[in-house]
Amino acid sequence: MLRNFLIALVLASFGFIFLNLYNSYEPKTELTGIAAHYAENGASEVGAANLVTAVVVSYRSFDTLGEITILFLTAAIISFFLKLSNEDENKVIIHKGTSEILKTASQLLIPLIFLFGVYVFINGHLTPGGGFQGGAIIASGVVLAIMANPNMTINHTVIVWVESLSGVTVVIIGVLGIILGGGFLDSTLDGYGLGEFGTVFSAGTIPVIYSLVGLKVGAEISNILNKYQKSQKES
Amino acid sequence: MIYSLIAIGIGILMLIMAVIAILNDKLSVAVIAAGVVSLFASVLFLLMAAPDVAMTEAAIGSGLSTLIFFYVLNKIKRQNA
Amino acid sequence: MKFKNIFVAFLVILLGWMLLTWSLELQSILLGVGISAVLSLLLCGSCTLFNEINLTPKAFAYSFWYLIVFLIELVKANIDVTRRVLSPSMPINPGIVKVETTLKSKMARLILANSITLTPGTFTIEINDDALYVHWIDVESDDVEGATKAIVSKFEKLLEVMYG
Amino acid sequence: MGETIKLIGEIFLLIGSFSLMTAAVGLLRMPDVYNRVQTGTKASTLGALMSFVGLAMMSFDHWQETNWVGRFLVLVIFILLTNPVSSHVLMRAAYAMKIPLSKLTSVDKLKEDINNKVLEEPKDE
Amino acid sequence: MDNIVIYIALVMLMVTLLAGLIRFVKGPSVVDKVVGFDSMTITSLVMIGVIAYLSNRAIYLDVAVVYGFLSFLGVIIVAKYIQGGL
Amino acid sequence: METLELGKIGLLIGFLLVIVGFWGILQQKNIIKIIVSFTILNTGINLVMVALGYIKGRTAPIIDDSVEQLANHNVINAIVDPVPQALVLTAIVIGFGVTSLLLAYAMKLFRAKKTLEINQFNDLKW
Repeated sequence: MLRNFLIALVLASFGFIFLNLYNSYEPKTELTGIAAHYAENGASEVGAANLVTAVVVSYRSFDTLGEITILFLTAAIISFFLKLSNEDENKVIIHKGTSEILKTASQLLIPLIFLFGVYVFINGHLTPGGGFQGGAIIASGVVLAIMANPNMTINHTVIVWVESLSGVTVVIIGVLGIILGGGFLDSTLDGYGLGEFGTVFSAGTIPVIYSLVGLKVGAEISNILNKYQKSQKES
Repeated sequence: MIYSLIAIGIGILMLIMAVIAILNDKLSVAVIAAGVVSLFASVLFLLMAAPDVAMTEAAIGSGLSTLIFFYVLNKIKRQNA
Repeated sequence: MKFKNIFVAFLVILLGWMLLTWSLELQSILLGVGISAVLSLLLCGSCTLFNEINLTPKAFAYSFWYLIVFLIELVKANIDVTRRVLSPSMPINPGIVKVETTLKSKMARLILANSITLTPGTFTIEINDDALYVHWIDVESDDVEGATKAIVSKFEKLLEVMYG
Repeated sequence: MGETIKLIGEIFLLIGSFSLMTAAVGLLRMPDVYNRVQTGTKASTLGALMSFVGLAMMSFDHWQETNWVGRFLVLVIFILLTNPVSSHVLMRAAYAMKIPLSKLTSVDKLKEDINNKVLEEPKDE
Repeated sequence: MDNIVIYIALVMLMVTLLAGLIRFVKGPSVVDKVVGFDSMTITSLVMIGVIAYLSNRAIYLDVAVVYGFLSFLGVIIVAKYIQGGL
Repeated sequence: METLELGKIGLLIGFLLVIVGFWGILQQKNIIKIIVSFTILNTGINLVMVALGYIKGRTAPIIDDSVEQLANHNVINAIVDPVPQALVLTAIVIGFGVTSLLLAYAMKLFRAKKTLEINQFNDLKW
């Protein structure tokens, strides 16, 4: 009883704060400050049509580097938590209910899903999307494959290699930015050029970085899901 | 104007779904309802001119999170049996 | 055989890329060719999806004909559903019947099952060897031959030409 | 020319959304889960398809600028591929869960053959 | 009033969403709830198309493809969970 | 029609979702339900942030032909604020990481005690 009363009190105070915030909110009518700078100069400085991508990969690319590091750490901690003992590793569990139609349809769909993921991260500077979304779509394709054949094993070595190589390459491109451009992870390299605005090969190194981020995120999320799927074996 | 009407409709649906997610006793129903909340949130993001965020929410917030929830539920069911 | 698989998959993926980008610039097409080659070699090296497909002009013409038949059936299905749902008495007589097919190719069986699902009043529940179990919203005949004649035969004779 | 195509597109959009609404009514009125999946899937597939075709026609004026047609085609193909599969999987799960068929059902051939290892052993939720 | 047809279509889509919600709340078994979920996602797919048309941005349709695929995957996951095959 | 502005509606829905999520976290006793409430709260906060960046009558910050038509080649008057969107993009991905970590913990806890009721986990209570 007392607990319910306290909960109601906490919620009411939050509600009061939010009501005040809501009442004093004035909708914006103009872009101000740094947003105006990005909107005005983003296309000419970075060359990306999608300004969100310009902010994520070029103006604030340190954030992105930190973000993929966080995902990597999450994958590492989860694989530490859900580590199987040797006898569980070889256990076979019976998966029920996979129909032939789902198997065949997944064989047809998976290449198309992977293609769409690749399209999303290669065109990240022109259309909505980018590395994170593309990586998530690729991981969903892997999930569809697991759903169709539950006893399929994902090759762990391939995942680790894809992840490490793409991570290292991102850092190398960042260091190239110090040498050829204005600083670490600068996407406008001298001599590389920005390309024609609105085409696939434009915007400096943004498509390259975002493709690598996409591969890395796809590998990391596949790793997390693979760990969860394997943990079903644990007794 | 028309956007606001769509937003109000979808917002009411989202709130009902959120309350179902919290009050329902069955865990699987709660997880599905939370997934529906995320999916409708992605329509709202699209209305508010944020297609990047909408795509991320649909792919990561709704799809993959729901999948992990179901792995855990399946594990719990298997250990209870 | 494996080469045919990869080649057909390559064409399908390239078509998807062209639909998505919708541009005929050289660099975009080259990029698409590269991606399709990598994906088809990587994912379709072991798949058996396009084994039995016939790459002859006749099969091509038949697939167009199949598409037309299928679309007509789809519209008929919709009118049928509307009639059943909106009439006050709901004239339904559901049941699960068994039909038989002679198709062996996996792709053809997928297309057949999906077509049955989308045509008037029928719905594939289970597919097992050469038997399909179909939920029929208005059962006309519950023996195997009659149901096969009513549900499967119109698609099967076209699919047999497309997938030898 | 443009006006006519736009008008046809509007008619398509209306038919499509009407089909979706039919699916909704079927969802509410049908007696058991199998019939609900039936009406729901069929009408909503055609409804979504027709709406997308109609919207593609309605955006005829802007075809030169951006890629409307290709993206709508991708969507239509995608729906045609995925929708029957997902509802088939759902229906199969319902049967495996042993949800009873409605009283109107006249014949159930699958039940007679079920010993024939057709469906795996069902498990309750 | 910019376009009366769009208004009528949107009203019909809202009715469909509402019916899906009712089936979700009422449905006696989990499968009924998933059918309601499926119906709602397909309807909102069409709604995304309408929003893209209203905003005159074709690029919004990319979101619709992702949305459609993830809802398909969600239905399959729940179905396999029900059958105990995850 | 001041109250019917889209930005305000988004803000209101976001706040209500945050309150519903808080309610779930405080009131529920099942760990999985608490994590579900956490995801709902997360969605609400993301909605609030995106709604703060919305400007009425403008379109997405992706420059192509249709944007340039809208504002006669003056992009700054046609697009919404890109910065909150970039932040929310990061927030969603990290939210996924946090959710998966929480669920891994929940699985471990369930394995240790064979229950999900949070009242049973009182080993560290004094």
